[in-house]
Amino acid sequence: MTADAPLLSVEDMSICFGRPGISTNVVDGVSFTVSPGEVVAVVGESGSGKTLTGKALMGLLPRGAGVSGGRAMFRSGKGGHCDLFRCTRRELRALRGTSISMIFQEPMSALSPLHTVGDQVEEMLRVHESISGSACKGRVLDMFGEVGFPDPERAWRAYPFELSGGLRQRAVIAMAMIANPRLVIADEPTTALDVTTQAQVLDLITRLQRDHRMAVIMITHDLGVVANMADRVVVMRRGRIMEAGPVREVLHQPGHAYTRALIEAAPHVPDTMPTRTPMPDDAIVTVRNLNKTYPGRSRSFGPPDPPVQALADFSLAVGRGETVAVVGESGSGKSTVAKLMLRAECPDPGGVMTFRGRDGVVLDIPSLKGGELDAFRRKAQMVFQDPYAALSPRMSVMDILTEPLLIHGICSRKERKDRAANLMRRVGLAPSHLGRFPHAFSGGQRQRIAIARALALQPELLVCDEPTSALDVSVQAEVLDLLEELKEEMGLSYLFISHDLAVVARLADRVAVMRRGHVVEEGPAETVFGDPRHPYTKALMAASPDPDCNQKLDLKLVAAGAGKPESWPEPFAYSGTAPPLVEVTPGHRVRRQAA
Amino acid sequence: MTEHYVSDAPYDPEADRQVLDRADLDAATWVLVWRRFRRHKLGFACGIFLALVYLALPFVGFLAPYGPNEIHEDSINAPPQGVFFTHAGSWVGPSTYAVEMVPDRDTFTMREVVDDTKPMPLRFLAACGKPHEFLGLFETRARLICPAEGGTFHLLGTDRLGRDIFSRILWGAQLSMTVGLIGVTVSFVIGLVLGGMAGYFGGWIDATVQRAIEVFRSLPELPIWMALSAAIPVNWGPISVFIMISVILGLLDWPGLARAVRSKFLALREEDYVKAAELMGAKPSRIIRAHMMPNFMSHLIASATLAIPAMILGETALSFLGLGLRPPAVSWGMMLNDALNLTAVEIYPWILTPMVPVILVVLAFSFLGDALRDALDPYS
Amino acid sequence: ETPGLAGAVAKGELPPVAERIPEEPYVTVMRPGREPGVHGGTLRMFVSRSKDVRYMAAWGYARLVGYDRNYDLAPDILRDVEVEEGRKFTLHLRRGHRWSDGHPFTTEDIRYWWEDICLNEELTPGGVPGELLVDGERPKVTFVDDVTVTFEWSAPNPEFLPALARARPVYIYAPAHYLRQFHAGYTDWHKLEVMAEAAGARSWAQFHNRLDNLYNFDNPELPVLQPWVNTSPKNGRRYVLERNPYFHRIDVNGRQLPYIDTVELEIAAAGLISAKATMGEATLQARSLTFADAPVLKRSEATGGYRTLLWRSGAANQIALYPNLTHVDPAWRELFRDRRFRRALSLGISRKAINKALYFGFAEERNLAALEESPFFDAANATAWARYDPDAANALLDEIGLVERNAAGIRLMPDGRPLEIIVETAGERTVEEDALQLIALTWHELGIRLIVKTLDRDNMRNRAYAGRAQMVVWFGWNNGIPTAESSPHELVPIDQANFSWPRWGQYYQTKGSAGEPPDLPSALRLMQLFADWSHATTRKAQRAAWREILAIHAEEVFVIGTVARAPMPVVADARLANVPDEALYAWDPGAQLGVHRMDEFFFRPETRADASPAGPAE
Amino acid sequence: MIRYLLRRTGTMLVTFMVISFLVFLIINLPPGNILTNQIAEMRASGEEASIAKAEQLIETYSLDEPVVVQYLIWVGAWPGSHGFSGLLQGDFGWSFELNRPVIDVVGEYAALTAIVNLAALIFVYLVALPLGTIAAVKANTWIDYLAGLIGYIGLATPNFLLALILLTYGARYFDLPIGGLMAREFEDQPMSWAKFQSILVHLIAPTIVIGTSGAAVIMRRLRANLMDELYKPYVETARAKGVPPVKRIIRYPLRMALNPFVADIGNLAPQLVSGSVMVSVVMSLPTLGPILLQALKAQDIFMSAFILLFVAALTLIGMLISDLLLALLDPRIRLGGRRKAA
Ligand SMILES: Nc1ncnc2c1ncn2[C@@H]1O[C@H](COP(=O)(O)OP(=O)(O)OP(=O)(O)O)[C@@H](O)[C@H]1O
Ligand SMILES: Nc1ncnc2c1ncn2[C@@H]1O[C@H](COP(=O)(O)OP(=O)(O)OP(=O)(O)O)[C@@H](O)[C@H]1O
Ligand SMILES: [Mg+2]
Ligand SMILES: [Mg+2]
Repeated sequence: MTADAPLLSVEDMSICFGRPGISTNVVDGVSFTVSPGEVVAVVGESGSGKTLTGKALMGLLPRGAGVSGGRAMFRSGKGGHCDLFRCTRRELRALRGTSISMIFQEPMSALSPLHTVGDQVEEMLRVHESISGSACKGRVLDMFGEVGFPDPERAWRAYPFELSGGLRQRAVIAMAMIANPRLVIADEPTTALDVTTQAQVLDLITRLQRDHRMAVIMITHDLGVVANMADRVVVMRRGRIMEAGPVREVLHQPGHAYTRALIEAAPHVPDTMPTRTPMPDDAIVTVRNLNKTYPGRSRSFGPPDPPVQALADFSLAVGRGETVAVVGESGSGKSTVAKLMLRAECPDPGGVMTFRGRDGVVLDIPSLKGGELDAFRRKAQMVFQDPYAALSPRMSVMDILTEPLLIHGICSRKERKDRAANLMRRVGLAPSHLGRFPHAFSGGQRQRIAIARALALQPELLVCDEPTSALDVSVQAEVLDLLEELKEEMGLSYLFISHDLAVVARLADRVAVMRRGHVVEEGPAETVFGDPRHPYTKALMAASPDPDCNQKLDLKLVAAGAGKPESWPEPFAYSGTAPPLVEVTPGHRVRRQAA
Repeated sequence: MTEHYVSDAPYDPEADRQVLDRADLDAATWVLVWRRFRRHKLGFACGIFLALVYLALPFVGFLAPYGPNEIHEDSINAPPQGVFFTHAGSWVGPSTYAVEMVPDRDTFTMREVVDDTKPMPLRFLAACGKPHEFLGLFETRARLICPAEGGTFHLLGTDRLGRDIFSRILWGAQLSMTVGLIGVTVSFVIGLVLGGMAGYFGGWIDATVQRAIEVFRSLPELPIWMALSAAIPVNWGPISVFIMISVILGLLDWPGLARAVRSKFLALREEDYVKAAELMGAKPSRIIRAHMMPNFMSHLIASATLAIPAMILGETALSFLGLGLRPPAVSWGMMLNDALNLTAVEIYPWILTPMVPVILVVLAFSFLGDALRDALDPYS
Repeated sequence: ETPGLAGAVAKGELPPVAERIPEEPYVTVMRPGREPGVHGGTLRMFVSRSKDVRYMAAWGYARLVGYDRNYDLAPDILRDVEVEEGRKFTLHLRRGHRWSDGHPFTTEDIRYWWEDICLNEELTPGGVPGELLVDGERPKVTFVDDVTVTFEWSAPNPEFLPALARARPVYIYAPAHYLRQFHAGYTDWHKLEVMAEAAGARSWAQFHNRLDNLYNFDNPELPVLQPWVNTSPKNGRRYVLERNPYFHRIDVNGRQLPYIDTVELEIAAAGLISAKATMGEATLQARSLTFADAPVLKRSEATGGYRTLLWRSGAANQIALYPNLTHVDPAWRELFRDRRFRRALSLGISRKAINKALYFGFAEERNLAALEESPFFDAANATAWARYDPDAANALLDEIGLVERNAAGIRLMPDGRPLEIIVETAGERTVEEDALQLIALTWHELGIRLIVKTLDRDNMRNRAYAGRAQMVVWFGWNNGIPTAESSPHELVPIDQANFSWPRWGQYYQTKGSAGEPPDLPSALRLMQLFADWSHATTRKAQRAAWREILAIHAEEVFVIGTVARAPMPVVADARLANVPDEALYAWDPGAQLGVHRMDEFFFRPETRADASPAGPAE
Repeated sequence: MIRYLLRRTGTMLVTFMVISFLVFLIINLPPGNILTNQIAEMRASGEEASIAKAEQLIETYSLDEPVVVQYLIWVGAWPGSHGFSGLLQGDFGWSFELNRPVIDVVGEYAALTAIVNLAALIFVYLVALPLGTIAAVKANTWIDYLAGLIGYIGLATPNFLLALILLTYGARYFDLPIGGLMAREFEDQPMSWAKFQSILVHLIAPTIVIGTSGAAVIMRRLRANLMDELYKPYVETARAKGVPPVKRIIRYPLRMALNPFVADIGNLAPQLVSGSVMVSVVMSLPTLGPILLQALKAQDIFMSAFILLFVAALTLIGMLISDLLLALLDPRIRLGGRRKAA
């Protein structure tokens, strides 16, 4: 920590949504300072006011919101101070970009779809500096190189939608950095990215921050990220600061109950996994050699896209009472597995997929019809990723919970209501909330309701497609606990889909790691986590940040595993057709060239 | 700032879990909609205005001082008649003077001759004029306002046949205000069925509907209007003609709606909660009824309120082209059509007054539509 | 010499005026109140459709024989016409008369029409016009010399001369020198086909017919005999008509007519014409102005620099109801044929109310009859059954036996149907519909319900001709000012165009192959009178026939009239002279402006600066 | 790209065929045709002689055949009385009402129609774009309400009435000319500066009348579209860059919000003809609308059929153009074959 005065000092800042009469502060009395070259992390659950804090500093508060108190003294270039909350718009505009800039959360929507990436990045320079076009371009290309674009020229010409998520985030970072600001506010720069990309982006930010000696305010709710990046931490909850201090102290000796809860909730892959019961012979779902190809999207213009092989030669068995996890990066075909298994879609012909209920009847899932399909629907249910989208906004919780029973004509009205109340209790919500509508609930509560709905028919198999990735860590932990509890109680079998190995590590009995439609490694959880063989599995594990300042990201591993299959080390590399799964130890199979 | 700050605020995860995220949103959807709608002062006022107007429609016979086609030979092209309360300095209550229109051979106009010696008090809640059917139940001569015995009361003047414009506007509202409702219903039935089928089933149905829409939209409305109007059997009564006109307006309006319905259906089908219902084993009919429709209704209501003004204007346009209603039916479009000449604009400007209700109603519907759209938007 | 043409004459492009007019020109004798004028000026008028340029063929009103200001027939283009026994007509052309392109107008032009057009089956598939047939017999046409031709029948043809004098006359001449080049009899057939093809015509005959249309007035190349010559290609937005340098009329001072150099016809929406008139953009305007426009026109007189005149409609009646005596439904036919019923209907109309509401009392309330300008005017005819007398009407209806009424107070027909008369209207005039509304009110008192049905004009006609329209509202007879020579065909059951008896008319017109023969005694009497008129060799006999026809109509009320002599505004520039202040505006006879001799109108030369009509367009 | 165009053209032709048949059917729905009507008129005025001529025309133009046959003859896929002579052979028909070839009439009026509507279009965008943008940016302020009110009143006033009022008072107080598209003395003249000026002056009233309702619609739509875009993160990004407001709004959300309007180009053609009919009738503008109205009323079938077909063709072409333009404006939409270039 340098001795010189802080670059920014926020004192007693309050933000309110000013509807006359009912304006309550959503950010209340927040104070912190940022020194040059320092990384300050702002953490806290969703809705705690992190983003608003960041936006307030940029003068970008949404309509209706306003700073209701406090000041934010920013040391401008010549040593003078100015209060960001009291600048004129013009002064603020001059500060933006050159002195303070912001990295936004969603790289796709943060970039205009109609302009090339180069154009948008360059605009930052054109707005603030009068330099020639070619000089501009030169600087942008340099910056693109610096943020790790493999081909800066191409990136310059590309439109945002032509870039992958990681590259887009790089473009956004480049935009924030290009004018050499002294303070960068990074608002959850990695939450939209999958873990391997996240690791690379975090590394990039650290590197740039060091090289350019910028101060960074890092907004996140992920303590793992904090541990890897920050010098100091500010923990927020409900618009107030709960705890603030140097990162080590806060993470390792948390003073506040909330911080402790947060740290406990943060998932991480344990060093040693408890040995779980081996897979029972009684498989509830058996899948063998399944393929699924989506026809390429036909466009209104031009030839249709080539078909997408979403799932290739997929085999998996879910034992009764077992939790099988499917992990893998975005787009690797995880959801496709879920959809096929629930007969939301039909697989390509060939392959086997059967369901065997408790009653011993074996159903061939792809060919189900009529009454059999109804029976199957009662036994297999799904929990969706986005708790906000999964509940119809026009139905009360009561309607939502009784609907499955209504559809299948089970029970009388009275019984249905009782069951709904029971379900509410079961998922930890008060039955008095039954009359309410989904929009009154928080994300975690909604996910509980969604789970309750899935349980209403007392299914045997529950497919959870990333049930927690939309929730913040503390809520996520609660939901995971709930799922675990339910499993014990009701003897459920889970197919659990996630891209986060750390989450999976808590629940799974067996794990299948997927990459581009293929399972690359599969086996009992303890073996996969304890003895990962495939470079991609290793990369995934290496990429999940731990909330522990002593275990920083191992980027080398990430880089080795996350690339294209061709770039994987032998004997895993392939191009064209994939090699087969090879059993390395009993029950543990890895996709590699046969030795 | 190297110190380690710890707040003394308490933290209890269990209490946290039960607390509602947005307590202010804790109510049934329609309550929330109603609340948001009420915040829209203008839209709300317009809603009330329209509700009152529609409620008043059945009672027009009672409210209007005269019948729609009552001809007053002696009050041709009479200007609006003033209502005054005092006469010669003394209070007489709302009264009019006797007015006679006499031809003026120099200007070729009817000249107003006012006899301002004798005030003629208006009568309220009295019986006068020709009997009218009250709610289609019985005939009565009871009216809210009656001119004095032997006097006249032309609040907005009279037209070229001496028909009371104020009364005609009221009577015209009966048709003009309902033309939109019927038209919108027709357009919605067609649009919903076709667009819904296209959106829900896709495939060749979708392709066919899409082509039909394309064809429909590449034709100017004019020939379709004319062809459809020509298809109305000429010997139909005014009410059937009126319904046909509404139907025609509806027939012309459906493609836009069908497109909206289709895309909305396509989008709704992809919603997680619809998928969830499917995975629960719900039948398509139930999915459409219980899941898609409620979420689509708001959109429909909003577009309906926005479509009605277009229909009201469409009726005036049809009247203009001579394809619309015919006397003795009365509609605002027909009244405006009567006003469509220089003489009306220059010499008898009061004949243009039906413009006012048209504009008012169109404005009211538009603002109501806007307010509804905002109120029904779950994200606002 | 006309100043406008002096330049051309000086350059030798035109012969001097003495050589341009016929050797025996038509010397106009001005009617009282008119004065000889001076040359020059432009007359601006508006019409609403592009094909309306043809009105100039009517308004110019140069006819072989035409009606004069007293609505008597008199030679015009012809120097003279001699009639023998009403069946032999000798036409004398004016020697030295020329077409508007300077080519002499001779009997060759009549021969060309007769032999090469009229008798050519391809050009005239319909054959000789009906007016030239007497009992199906064609005239014997003899070309005596350059300027003399005779038309001769074995029986009198009283329709021949009126046909030549009509607003839309039977043209028995055509510019042979111009048309020959398009005639297969004179020009190479192949060359013609090529020309026709290029013009988009399907055959040479069609091509020829298209070019040869003296009435349509839309072929600027076609030579004419009218006072003004169209110079604009057809279907422009504006037609410019220049004076015909070879026009055959001169005034008493020897000035060649017309006085006015140029007539401009501009196309404007019918609804806009009155607006344009108020701005002073029209120097003469009668068409498309209705009485409803009169107040505005009057009000803007000063700013527009014009006068508003109120002429009167020359139709026998402005709004008339035609009960269909040949309706296909026997019950209705029965009723309509009962003259008590027709009289009751007539008595049930408050003509005063109609006059007051629609014409502010400026029109005359009367039934169908000849107007004052006609020698047959008879006040008794005009007012017969024309008073408003609901009691008498009700009594008549009761007498017929229409006593039962339904709950709504509507009388029931013998077969139990309510007495609902559907009146069909073309919906082209608001006054018509307004009048019907007024009539509906008073008929309601009689226990008769009137239902208005608006149809397209052609649809309405076709329905009426088929006997399916119960009652039609239209103008009363076109000819409100019959003279002895006028054909009474409108008044007798020989023409399906009369909505009172379309099927009787058809029977006559198709010689019995369609329709039905008249069987009503009064109708048979009318037929007889028509025959008398047709074969009459004396004016007196014709007059007698006419009188009786009119009397029968007044008594029988075949057509129910409402008001006549309806006022209609005419706008004339303040400086335009010789425009009558009061006049009859009628199509036939009269040709609207035609009988008022537009060629005599002129602009007073007083050139006060402020008198010039200042439209904003300038 | 070429393949794409070929395919689109193919489907367009099929649609066009269907439309042409429908058009022909629709205008033949009312009983009778112009010639039978003319015959009725001639009967009424006692011109028996001309009737035979008209009857001959009916035969020449095969108007006595069943509609399908008439259609085929009109298209030129069936021999009429003069062999194959129809659209396919380049014979666009004859207008009985105007007595001249249809193509001449359309040719003459199409240009004027384009002028009037182009002026209206320019007016619409000149008014609607700024107003709509301001209304969106200042949503729910008095500026927004005022703009909304003006727009709605424009929308709510029946066009033809506005035309009449403007005509009357415009002529009285502002010396605006009444009706027409140019002063009469310029009618047949070649283009000159004075004529151009005259046309401009004459265009004022129609432009305002046709434009107001159009502007109102576009304004409201633009406001809605823009409000959707205005708070998108990429706009916030631009704010974070410190881009000045006006530039920011024009460069990002406005451009995005304009896409739906580009997509609407196809509908311009029918609107041009239908939308301004009444105004044109009232204001006596020499445009295709009144010609179509007149032709439809007179049942001048070849005339109306051709105009309708012409409009349909323009619409289809407009749709194609709008698709191409959209692809040009929005890089997310790509035409076949252009991928590699990007
Ligand atoms: N536009 C808005 N209108 C109303 N309330 C808002 C708005 N934006 C934010 N809020 C409220 O302000 C509070 C703080 O929001 P903020 O976006 O700062 O949270 P956050 O900590 O960034 O959450 P997340 O982790 O979900 O991004 C929340 O309770 C939220 O509901
Ligand atoms: N309906 C569909 N039509 C076409 N392609 C599809 C469809 N659904 C999925 N795909 C493609 O199939 C592949 C696998 O998709 P899937 O949804 O199973 O991935 P995922 O692993 O669940 O990803 P995420 O973590 O983002 O949810 C992807 O490339 C996707 O683009
Ligand atoms: Mg946030
Ligand atoms: Mg997924």
